[in-house]
Amino acid sequence: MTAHAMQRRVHDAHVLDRTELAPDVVLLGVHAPEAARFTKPGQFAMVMLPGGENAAVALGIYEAHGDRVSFMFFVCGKRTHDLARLHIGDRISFYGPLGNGFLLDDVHSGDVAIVAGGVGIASVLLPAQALIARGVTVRLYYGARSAERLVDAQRFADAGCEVHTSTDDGSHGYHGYISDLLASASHTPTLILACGPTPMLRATARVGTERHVPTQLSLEETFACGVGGCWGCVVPLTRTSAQAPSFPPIECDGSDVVNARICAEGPVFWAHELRW
Amino acid sequence: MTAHAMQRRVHDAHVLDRTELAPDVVLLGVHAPEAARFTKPGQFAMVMLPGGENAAVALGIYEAHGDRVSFMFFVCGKRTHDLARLHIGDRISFYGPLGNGFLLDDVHSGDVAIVAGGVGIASVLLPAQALIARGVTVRLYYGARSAERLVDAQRFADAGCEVHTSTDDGSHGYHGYISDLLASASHTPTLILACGPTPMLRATARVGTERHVPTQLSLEETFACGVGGCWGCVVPLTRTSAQAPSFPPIECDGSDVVNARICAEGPVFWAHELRW
Amino acid sequence: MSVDLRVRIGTLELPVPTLTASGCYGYGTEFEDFLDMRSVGAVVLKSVTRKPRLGNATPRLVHTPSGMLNAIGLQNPGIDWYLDHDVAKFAALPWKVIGSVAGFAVDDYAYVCERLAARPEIAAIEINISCPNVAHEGETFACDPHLTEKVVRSARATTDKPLIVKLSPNVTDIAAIARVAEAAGADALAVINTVRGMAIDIDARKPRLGNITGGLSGPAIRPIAVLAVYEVARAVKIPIIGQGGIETATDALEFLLAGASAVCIGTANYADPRVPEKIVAGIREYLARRNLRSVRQIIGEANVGFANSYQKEGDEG
Amino acid sequence: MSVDLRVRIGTLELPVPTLTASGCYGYGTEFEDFLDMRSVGAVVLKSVTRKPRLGNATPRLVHTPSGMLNAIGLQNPGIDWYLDHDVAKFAALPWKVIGSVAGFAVDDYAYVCERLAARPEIAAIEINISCPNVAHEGETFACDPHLTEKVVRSARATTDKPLIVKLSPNVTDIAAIARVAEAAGADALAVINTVRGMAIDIDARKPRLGNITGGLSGPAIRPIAVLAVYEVARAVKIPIIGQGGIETATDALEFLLAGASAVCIGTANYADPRVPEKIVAGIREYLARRNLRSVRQIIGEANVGFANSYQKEGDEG
Ligand SMILES: Cc1cc2nc3c(=O)[nH]c(=O)nc-3n(C[C@H](O)[C@H](O)[C@H](O)COP(=O)(O)OP(=O)(O)OC[C@H]3O[C@@H](n4cnc5c(N)ncnc54)[C@H](O)[C@@H]3O)c2cc1C
Ligand SMILES: Cc1cc2nc3c(=O)[nH]c(=O)nc-3n(C[C@H](O)[C@H](O)[C@H](O)COP(=O)(O)OP(=O)(O)OC[C@H]3O[C@@H](n4cnc5c(N)ncnc54)[C@H](O)[C@@H]3O)c2cc1C
Ligand SMILES: Cc1cc2nc3c(=O)[nH]c(=O)nc-3n(C[C@H](O)[C@H](O)[C@H](O)COP(=O)(O)O)c2cc1C
Ligand SMILES: Cc1cc2nc3c(=O)[nH]c(=O)nc-3n(C[C@H](O)[C@H](O)[C@H](O)COP(=O)(O)O)c2cc1C
Ligand code: FES
Ligand code: FES
Repeated sequence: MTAHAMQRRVHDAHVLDRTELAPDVVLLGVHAPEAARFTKPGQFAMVMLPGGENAAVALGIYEAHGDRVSFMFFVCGKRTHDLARLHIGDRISFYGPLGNGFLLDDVHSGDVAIVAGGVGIASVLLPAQALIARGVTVRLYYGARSAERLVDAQRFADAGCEVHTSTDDGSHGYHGYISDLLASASHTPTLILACGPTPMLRATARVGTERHVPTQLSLEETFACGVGGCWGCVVPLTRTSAQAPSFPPIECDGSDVVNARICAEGPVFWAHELRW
Repeated sequence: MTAHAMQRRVHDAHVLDRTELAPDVVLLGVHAPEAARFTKPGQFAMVMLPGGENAAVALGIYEAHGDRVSFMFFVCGKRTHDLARLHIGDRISFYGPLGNGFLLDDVHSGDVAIVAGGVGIASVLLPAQALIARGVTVRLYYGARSAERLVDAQRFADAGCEVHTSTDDGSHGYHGYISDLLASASHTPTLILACGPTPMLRATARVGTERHVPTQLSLEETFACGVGGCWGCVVPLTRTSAQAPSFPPIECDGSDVVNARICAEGPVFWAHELRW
Repeated sequence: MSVDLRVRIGTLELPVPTLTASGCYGYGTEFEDFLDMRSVGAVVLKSVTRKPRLGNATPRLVHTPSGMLNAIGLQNPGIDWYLDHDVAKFAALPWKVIGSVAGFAVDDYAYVCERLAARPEIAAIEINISCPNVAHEGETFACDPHLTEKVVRSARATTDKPLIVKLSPNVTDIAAIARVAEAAGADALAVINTVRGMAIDIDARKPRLGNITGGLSGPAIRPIAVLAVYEVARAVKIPIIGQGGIETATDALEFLLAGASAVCIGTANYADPRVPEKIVAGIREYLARRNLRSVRQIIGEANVGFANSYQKEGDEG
Repeated sequence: MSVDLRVRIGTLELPVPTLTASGCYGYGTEFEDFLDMRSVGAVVLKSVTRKPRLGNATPRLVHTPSGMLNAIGLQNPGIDWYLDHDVAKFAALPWKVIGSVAGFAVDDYAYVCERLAARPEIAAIEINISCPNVAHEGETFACDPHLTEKVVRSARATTDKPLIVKLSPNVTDIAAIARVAEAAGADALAVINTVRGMAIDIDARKPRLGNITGGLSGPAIRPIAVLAVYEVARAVKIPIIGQGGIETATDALEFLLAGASAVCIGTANYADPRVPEKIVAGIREYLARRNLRSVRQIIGEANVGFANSYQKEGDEG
């Protein structure tokens, strides 16, 4: 029995609310009291499809409060298209909460920059709220393709974040990449948390290195199981990382790194421990 | 360009109403004025699935009036399960109307028995209505597994049919098969029309033969294209039938029958011309 | 910018690279009410045999996850009747038709090929040496390099029209069979025919298909087909007509990038008869987005070891 | 009436006929929070090799219609580390585990087999001679009767534990390979491993998988797998563990009726981790509905030429 045995389970829920935040961006609130209670910031769930025949979809847990958790997703393929067809009252099951979330146990003060790109926003509301509740200053750097896709930014402002935005097309905020906006900020944070597309994460990691700011990245890769059972979602990690999976300490395939499972050892890693 | 070129087409419709007539029996009204206008009794449509990746589902056109046609279906597999997830307002496309429907051009008087088993009911409302409008007497013999599954019988009574029912479990009407009820009827009809599962159709055909009543059967087989393009849905027919497809008049594979496509040459055939 | 969608299969020029698959689309007339038929570069006709055939017992179709099994069993009126009653009608059709020939012995193929190819209504000939639905007989040709060689060589001798050989995925090494077909004179390869499969009715406790086994088609097999095209494209220089589960422009583009010069759409027509139209529109958009002027520029682009120099040569003409 | 779900694979008795597939289910602990693990007859472990392996570059997974492609590339810590750090933990697990062995040369298999089989924690050994994701090397064994014979014979010599040989569907005639494996001493056959496939990213214009090609699994391949089981069951007398796209009790029953003595569930666990539980419940219901007392009574029922007399003999014991 694993340590999280009491917290992680299959939840048979139903849809409480459904909002189209933008074309092809859906926010789905579901009734799942236990998930709401046990979710830690940065964890995700595997959301099962009504019809079966395809793997569940990995989605960050966006909100977790009272009896409700929510998922925010971008319709980009068959499975998210299928989820987008759900209506209020429809049944929906998921398993979770999964993964280790952001590594925030020791963060009780300071000044945190949260960098979110596109759908990455879905994994950073809970960390933002948790940090603010602890009295930490949170600046959100939020980039998207266009103004229309900068969904739900107001929620972060309401939560007490200082919100900085960028768009690829210049239709709102800074015209360019969000990592460039972060790089050009006069202020140096004490910690960076980031979630978004891989190029954005790499750029953010570079900013962290240059400015000597410890940086946590929530990585994305195609998932199958979401629980460490298939080894499909790996990222190369230094063997000395506390997150490195148990593996022979000798050279393997001529390499001194080890492939860690993003779903099980992550999804959040320290940028300086990645060897990607 | 085929003769029916003006009538058959792809219809991009939306769901007007959705009723669960019984557990796993759905009635879906859709907005499709042209289909409503051109559908002949006993025709069907190929209803496309929202997600693609599977063939369209052959469904009888249940009602056709004004701007609305409806489909009544039993949730029995993946595709009908998917259709059952449609809600009011959702878009739905189908192609049709297809097939030749019942052969009613010469029926202006007399006394018609319509035999429907299970989901076969979905293909016989329009013929019942058409015949009653012409002053023909219509007796409906309607069988189902249980009372609960005898859906929408009242509609036929309201339309002016004399309704006889049977259930396999005796929970309503005659306890037994509907074809047995037909066989035991004191009255001999001038024409029998039937739609339902194959064993029921065979039994109905036997009643027709014994009583010397011309009998039309609307057949079912798994469809792929629904338009005669794949030769997947055949039934052996005597070569001399007016519905026999163009084929060499010589012996083929040692047989004097020809495989007719249910979707294109049918779905309705004269029972005495089948060689099944 | 208008984009050029023409491709060549041997000497046959097609206005668009989207064909409909043999046995799936009748003569085209069955579907013409539902789409703009200019999106169909050619209709590959149902396979015809020497003698008339009733085909297999029903059920002939089973729906499976993202696909279907079929076991039609080559129902057709035989080449004599076909020439007298059907072929003449093709001349009136505004789209090109490609004949398809099946058989049970080497000289069946040669005989039917020769008679069919002689007709001006027929733009090209495909030989189906890979039908999985005729009691194992039909398939053996494409599963055996020696038989493939014999059939292709003898069919080749009967006609100068473009000769397309349709390969089976049910082999250990499809590239090896492809090389044999090329060496024996094929002008093009159709890759792939259906994958052998079966479904069982747990209540009746017997196989669902009248024929017991059938051929799996539809999106389910697309990854298998893309790989087959990718591997064959590295092995031969003649053009490939990719097929197997193509439903969207993205799917069609996967095949073109893997090395196919054209694609066939079969099962997806039953999910939505407008699929060919949507695919052509989608390919146009993709090319425009990439500022390319011809679809021929992308053939084999995702295939590093792409052997086919044919398409580019053809381009100069 | 309580129904008996026990089946035997060689001398190994399983409480239920539902196993989880190699490489898909970790050690079982990853999933135990989500279902009643008594519905898992045994966990087939991820394949282990002689030397440690980092596995393939990412992406290693692609979702496809009703299935997925994977190319993990046998990431594992190597047999030495595995024996020292992992195997001891298995003793504490309340479910049975079956070891899986992969290799690149005949004596790799024998070496790893011998060392693994010597451990009491391991209930049986499966040899994976059909992994499609290691640069073609791995697969050649199951694609070549001669190599199959050698590998199986040498693995057989190392242990008396039940030896399961996992076959590849990527062959012209799987029944022929099955016969060779049986003759070489296999106690059971696992049918099938994944089907080779590929997907292309049309924007990046290259294959989606880091390894270029991968193995297709999930419901998409079920009809292919059912047929393979059906054909193998007619060719051999040893038990078969069916797998490939099993997601519901109906699916599992298809395999049992086709001639499998047990089934593995792989990809479907990712659609719903309760699948094993649901399948066991569904099999129970099916047997009760038919008034049967044992699942062994239905094995091969839909397969007229079913050769396997094993299950029935075993029944007497
Ligand atoms: C830990 C984790 C948390 C995640 N949280 C969220 C979340 O909260 N909300 C959310 O919307 N997604 C999230 N994702 C991503 C999400 O799981 C995938 O986008 C989803 O699986 C796509 O499934 P699909 O079947 O709809 O698309 P697929 O068929 O898998 O892909 C369709 C197309 O979209 C492309 N694509 C796939 N994923 C992405 C992507 N992320 N960005 C851009 N293109 C993509 C593919 O390359 C393909 O062309 C998360 C992923 C991980 C690993
Ligand atoms: C001309 C025509 C008209 C039709 N009209 C209607 C209609 O109006 N309403 C309607 O509900 N259906 C109708 N059908 C049947 C309908 O097309 C099929 O039931 C449907 O295709 C099932 O699709 P599926 O994917 O949900 O099930 P599948 O996955 O195809 O089948 C699921 C399971 O149900 C079983 N099954 C399939 N069809 C039936 C059936 N008809 N009866 C009992 N078991 C079945 C299969 O054997 C299988 O076990 C019609 C069929 C034809 C040919
Ligand atoms: C109902 C049906 C009938 C078919 N008949 C033939 C045939 O007669 N000759 C042939 O070469 N291929 C035949 N095929 C195979 C298709 O031409 C095509 O190669 C295959 O279905 C894969 O493409 P798809 O997935 O787009 O359908 C048939 C396929 C189906 C589904
Ligand atoms: C992610 C993944 C990893 C796999 N790894 C292995 C492996 O290490 N060894 C092996 O024999 N089979 C492996 N397989 C194949 C499965 O064990 C199984 O045979 C196959 O996936 C078909 O079953 P399914 O459709 O239920 O998944 C793997 C499959 C998947 C999806
Ligand atoms: S998704 Fe399976 S190990 Fe991470
Ligand atoms: S369903 Fe295709 S011919 Fe009837």
